[in-house]
Amino acid sequence: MASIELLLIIALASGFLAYLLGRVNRVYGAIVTIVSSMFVFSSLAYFGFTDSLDTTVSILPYVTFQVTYLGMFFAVMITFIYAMVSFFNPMFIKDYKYPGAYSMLYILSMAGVIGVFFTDNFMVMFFFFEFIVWTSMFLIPLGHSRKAAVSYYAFSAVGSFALLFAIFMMREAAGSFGINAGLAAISGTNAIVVFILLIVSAFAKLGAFPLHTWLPIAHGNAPHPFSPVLSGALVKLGAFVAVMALIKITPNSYVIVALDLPLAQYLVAIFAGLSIVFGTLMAIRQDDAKKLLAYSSMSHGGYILLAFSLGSSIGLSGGFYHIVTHALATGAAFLAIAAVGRQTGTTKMSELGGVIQKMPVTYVVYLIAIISMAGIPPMGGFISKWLIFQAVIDKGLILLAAAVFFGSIGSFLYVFRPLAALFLGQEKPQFKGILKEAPVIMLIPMIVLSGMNLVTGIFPNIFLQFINKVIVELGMAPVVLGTYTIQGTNGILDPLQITIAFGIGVVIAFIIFILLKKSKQVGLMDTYTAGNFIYSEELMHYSVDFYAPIERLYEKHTTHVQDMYKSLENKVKEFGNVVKYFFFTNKPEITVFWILIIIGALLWGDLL
Amino acid sequence: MSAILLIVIPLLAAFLSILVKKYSANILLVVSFASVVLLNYIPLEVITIGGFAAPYGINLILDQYSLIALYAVNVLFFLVVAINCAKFKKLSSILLVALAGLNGMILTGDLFNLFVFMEVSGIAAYLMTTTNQKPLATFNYLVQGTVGSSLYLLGLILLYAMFGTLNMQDMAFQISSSGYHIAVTAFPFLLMFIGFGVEAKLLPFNSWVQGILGSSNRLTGPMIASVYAAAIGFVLGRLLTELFVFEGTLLLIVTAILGFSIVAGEAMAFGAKKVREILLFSSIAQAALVALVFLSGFTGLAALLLIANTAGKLILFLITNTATDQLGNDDISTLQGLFVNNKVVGVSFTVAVLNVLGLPMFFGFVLKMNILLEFFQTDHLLWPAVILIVSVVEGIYFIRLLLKLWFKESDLPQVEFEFTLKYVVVVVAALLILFGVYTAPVEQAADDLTAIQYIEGGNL
Amino acid sequence: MLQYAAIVLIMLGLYGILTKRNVIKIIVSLNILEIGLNLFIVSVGFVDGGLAPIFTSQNATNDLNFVDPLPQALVLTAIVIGVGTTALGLAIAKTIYAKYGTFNLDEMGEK
Amino acid sequence: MKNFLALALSLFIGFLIIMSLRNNVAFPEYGTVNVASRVSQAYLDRDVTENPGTVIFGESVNLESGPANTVTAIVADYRSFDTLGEVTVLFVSSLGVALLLGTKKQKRLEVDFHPNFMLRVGSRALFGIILMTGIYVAIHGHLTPGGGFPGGAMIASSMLLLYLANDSFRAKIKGFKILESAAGSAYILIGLIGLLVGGYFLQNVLDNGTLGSLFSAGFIPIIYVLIGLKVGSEISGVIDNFLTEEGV
Amino acid sequence: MTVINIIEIVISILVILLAFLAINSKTLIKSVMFLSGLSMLSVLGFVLMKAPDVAVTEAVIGSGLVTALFVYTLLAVGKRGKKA
Repeated sequence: MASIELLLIIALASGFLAYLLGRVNRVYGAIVTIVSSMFVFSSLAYFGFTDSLDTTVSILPYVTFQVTYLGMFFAVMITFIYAMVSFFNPMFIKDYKYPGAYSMLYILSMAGVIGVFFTDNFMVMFFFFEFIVWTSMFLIPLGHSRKAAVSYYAFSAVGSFALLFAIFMMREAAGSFGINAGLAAISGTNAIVVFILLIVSAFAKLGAFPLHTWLPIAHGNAPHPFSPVLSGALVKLGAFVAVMALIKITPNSYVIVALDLPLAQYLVAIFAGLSIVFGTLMAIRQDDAKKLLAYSSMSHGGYILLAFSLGSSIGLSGGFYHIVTHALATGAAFLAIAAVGRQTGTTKMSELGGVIQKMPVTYVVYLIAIISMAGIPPMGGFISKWLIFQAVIDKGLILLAAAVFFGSIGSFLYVFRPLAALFLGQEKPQFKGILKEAPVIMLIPMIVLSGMNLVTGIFPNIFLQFINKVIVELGMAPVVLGTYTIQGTNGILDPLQITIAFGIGVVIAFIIFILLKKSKQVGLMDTYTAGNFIYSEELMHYSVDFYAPIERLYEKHTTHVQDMYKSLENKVKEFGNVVKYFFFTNKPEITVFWILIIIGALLWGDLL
Repeated sequence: MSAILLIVIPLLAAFLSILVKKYSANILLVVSFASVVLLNYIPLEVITIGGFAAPYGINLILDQYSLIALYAVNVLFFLVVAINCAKFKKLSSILLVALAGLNGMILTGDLFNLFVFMEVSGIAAYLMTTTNQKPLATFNYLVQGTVGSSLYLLGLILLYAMFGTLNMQDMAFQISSSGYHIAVTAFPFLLMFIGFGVEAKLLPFNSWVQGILGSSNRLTGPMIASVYAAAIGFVLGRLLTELFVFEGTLLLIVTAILGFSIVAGEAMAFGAKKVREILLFSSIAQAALVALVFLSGFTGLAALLLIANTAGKLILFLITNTATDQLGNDDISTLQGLFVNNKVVGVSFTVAVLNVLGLPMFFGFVLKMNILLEFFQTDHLLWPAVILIVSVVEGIYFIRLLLKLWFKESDLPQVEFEFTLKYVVVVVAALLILFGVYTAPVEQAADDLTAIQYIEGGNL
Repeated sequence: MLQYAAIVLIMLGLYGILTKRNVIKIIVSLNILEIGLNLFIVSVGFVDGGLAPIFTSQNATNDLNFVDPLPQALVLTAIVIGVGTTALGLAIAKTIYAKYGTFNLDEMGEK
Repeated sequence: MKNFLALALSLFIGFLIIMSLRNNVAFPEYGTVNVASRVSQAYLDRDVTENPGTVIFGESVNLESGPANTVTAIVADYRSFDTLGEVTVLFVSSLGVALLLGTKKQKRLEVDFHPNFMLRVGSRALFGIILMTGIYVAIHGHLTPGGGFPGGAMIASSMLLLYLANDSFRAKIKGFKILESAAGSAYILIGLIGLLVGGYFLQNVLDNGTLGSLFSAGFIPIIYVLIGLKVGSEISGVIDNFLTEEGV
Repeated sequence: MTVINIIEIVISILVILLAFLAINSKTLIKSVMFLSGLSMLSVLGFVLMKAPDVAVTEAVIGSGLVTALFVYTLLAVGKRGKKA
């Protein structure tokens, strides 16, 4: 038996230990993050899957715990990402302005994750929710931009406060902060309000349209090792909230008979579809590989939301499985890019090229990740997307299905771009000779994640069986699973067969590639152009603006949402300045004037 | 030991200190520390002055509420004085009088006596602000303060004319037992509220704040924004809970004022470009929030919120004004990177900010949650929504400020923080964390304060 | 009648502060406000045909119809406090003049 | 125009106030106050702590508050604490004036006005008379109108006359300071005596004598003299500050 | 309408008039003089309202001392103004 409380306390304590050791030597602090996150992940996973987590609380005040499959699903997955990413910390820690603080906040935010998912009390959940926000908020500015942290905080705050408001409304209905009681007690108009608030919270956290503008800024500018945590792990908090809203609350809304879907869910699905399309289109345009992945997170957040909003077992399991596969894929991709970023100092595609020559392992990791993201077998992304397709088509949502397909194709387009621009192509002269493969400690997590990507694609049922437990816990019928097969609504998927077929295809292609190898490796200068030899290593290979024609179609319409928030910000500022102008001058007359007006208002009101 | 000593000792020390100018700073330090110590030894009671029981004579009311208020004010006062007394020797006597005035304001149970102490502490405050070297702002403050207290006096006299008493509790009793429609007291109540509104920085009556706090120094900033704000807040809270009955048009007007103060204060802070302006505008919003919570009847929470806010403001203003005094101005760009080399101070500042924002682990979080909970339990859904929305705005500008102060690559501002200041801010910040984590005593105190039966003050 | 005049005085004092841009004028207005307030306070204790609240050999017992003494006591305090603020205000006015060379708020170039 | 609008606004608000007071059922109309319904009646009857029966001038002995002047009884006895605060206000504002104007000055203000012979002699003659009046007013505050504050102000006026009479005259500020400090402290000490002897701060523990005689109000004449001295010295200090300027 | 009432009305009107003049007079010294007059009239008002204590205090302090302070402020400044 392992006490959750003990784990939480160990995590908190090791956070402070990391800070202290980080003061001695910054690398020590980073090593503490590895040990601590590995410990937390492995004990959670081990004791969790053997059903021996202890919920008794003896030290912490007010905190109460419960173990649910839902919570464990999220907690194990997120701590796994934390544990994997933590291997990167020692290599990056020397770049940070406040290394001790980085190590401490990294662990503290992970401790917050334990708190959020294992409590049965809304207040405790919110406490840790906010705790994660402010700890991660201070991690982000250690990267490139301070603005990123502000915008992250702003949207997180919107999400948290919407959640808080909903929590209080549920508390009023239920009389206590209990999560299950609260969700069950809410009904009538209040249920609609709570539903909307929770959805706003989920959208803000997941970065779904239209609350997405923080995603690229925060992910793009966070420290390299923290971007995968943000995108793979913390964003998924929004999915947790979305599950609560979409599954557990049934607002009494009008049911669209043709679709067998309540209006509320349908609206969420539409916004999710918009997120998919918008995220995809925006990702296609990005030059910075991290921003590109950020927009892809937005699009994948849309998939998750869409899956949950359909309210079917297949949809749910697709959504949950997509959370896993996307976390693994985006984690690996971000780590690969982080490795490139560390070795070269930039993540801008226009400044990079030919990295494959020196970093082949990183290249393979990235390749596997993008295959998964694009939903191509034999990676996990294919399975989850297949499930989601099944659910969407089953409901007959044609437009949304189009969005899903568009997203899938689009994601292939955009993830291929960094592949070509970063890894393939001509090696940049400025990196020549100094570029090396990432150190082993960084390769370990990348390889593990890639392996997981494959495993999720080949043996999905290991995971889906657990997801079935979650679904049953949420009150739905489980998805029918064979030993290796998944029963969809209109077909059976056998990932193993697909993998074997795919594997055979790859092998054949490889054989052909070897046998028919006509090309030979030539040096960069060993060529000529327009009848002249080349004497300098100028850039000959342009792989930056792949999709310029497509981009041109919508390039004028990419900033509407940002503009909206910008103008909102300006409106608040203007309002403040107007008030300042009316009430604050260094003259006493203003005060007297308003006093007279207010007295007049009262007396006038009383006399009439 | 009697609570009267809290007023008399500083006053006596003030009268004597003008003779021994040399030691006046030491006297000030000793007396302000003695007041804090003394607080531990005085019993809760109603003190009758001159042997004439209320409502005929003046009484001082020392109950749980005023005890907490006294603790807050005296401790904050001592901290501010401990840091500043050497530099502001000339003001020692005035500060002693200010201490007496503030203690008197909190303790007194008599409305006119309250006016007198309001003037005592007010005039002391005007004088303190002359050290800002902005006579115009001081003048503005003086005029507004005088107008405000005159209006308070006018309202008080109207009440006296109607109900024939000056004692607070007796007045409340007379009003409730008179059988008059509540509208008869609306006008005097509004006047008194405005009178306090000027001092308590509620929005339409506070144009002095920008001039005073916007150019404050290390003494006046923390003193006005923290110590005075605490005292005025507590007194306003007592009036709001014990005396004022707001209904109908008056309630509408007062809530409109408070709501507007909250929203506009945060909006102005959002647009501000100077650190002190951010702080002062946010303290306007906070003062209004505290008043709103008092008005809604959550006395204990409001009192604790007031303490949390004023303690936070103490840290913020101390640090900002120390830096500003050394750097010459308080533009964010000047102060940028301030904490890179002053980490201890920076962490305290950050704690104070996070506390104000109400993020978990800090005192402010516990209070904010409880306040929202109370609002929900009384079916006021509007106010939590307003509070949460402005919290987002507040969060944005504070985080923006924090990050600016923490991050800068080169050309860092050179500011020396002396040991006393560091010590004070760290201790206060540690307390804010302590009560954020160890919440049992906080909630206990809130319940106690809300539930207290005010000690019977009069013989009527 | 005097009571109403007192209220008008208070309002005139506020009007003065509202419109005048001269430091001295503002202090004068404050004084007018205070005088009005004092008159009002005393008027609140006035009884038609009442006697001044002093026992003398003529008005020797407490059965007589005295006016209310309490407001008068309050006014005494208020007057002294008024002097305190006025003196302080004038001192500040002097420092303002020393700094800006004028009493007129509009002519001072302070931000 | 702005001026006129502001005037109209404030007069209109004044009119509203007057109307609302007229309509206010609880607010007694001018001159029709029922003193008996207010706490003041107890001050007139002197029956806050005891019931003396009918109070009669020249006969009632040892009332709870001795002054024949009921206003004085309130100011210096029933609500003496207010008066302490009031003294403090004056104290702090005189300190403030000194702080603002008296930093490093040495000499009298130069004005285009020089006292002539008549003024010089007349002021000196008047000085004594006014000073005596002031002290008299202060001491008799419990019997006649007046008291410590006007008495102190008269004392200060007498000093003012000296300033007028001689354009290089400077009073001994240090002396004022000592007087001010001593008087203020003595006031508080009297209060503390009350606390120690009678159990209440500022309690009048001396016998009150017969209503209407000079030695009839316990501490009150003493307090009023102290207030007179304090106010006199403070205001003199203020006047000195206003009449001097920086320079040698 | 007794004599007292008429006196009251006259004082009331005069007081308001003086206040208006004090606020709106062109020169500061006039303004101060009107204020002094207003203060003296208010003394009369206090007497009418049977408040001799207040009347004495207002006469000495309000009317005398405050006026003196105003005048000295103006004197000190007027001199400097000439110098400049």
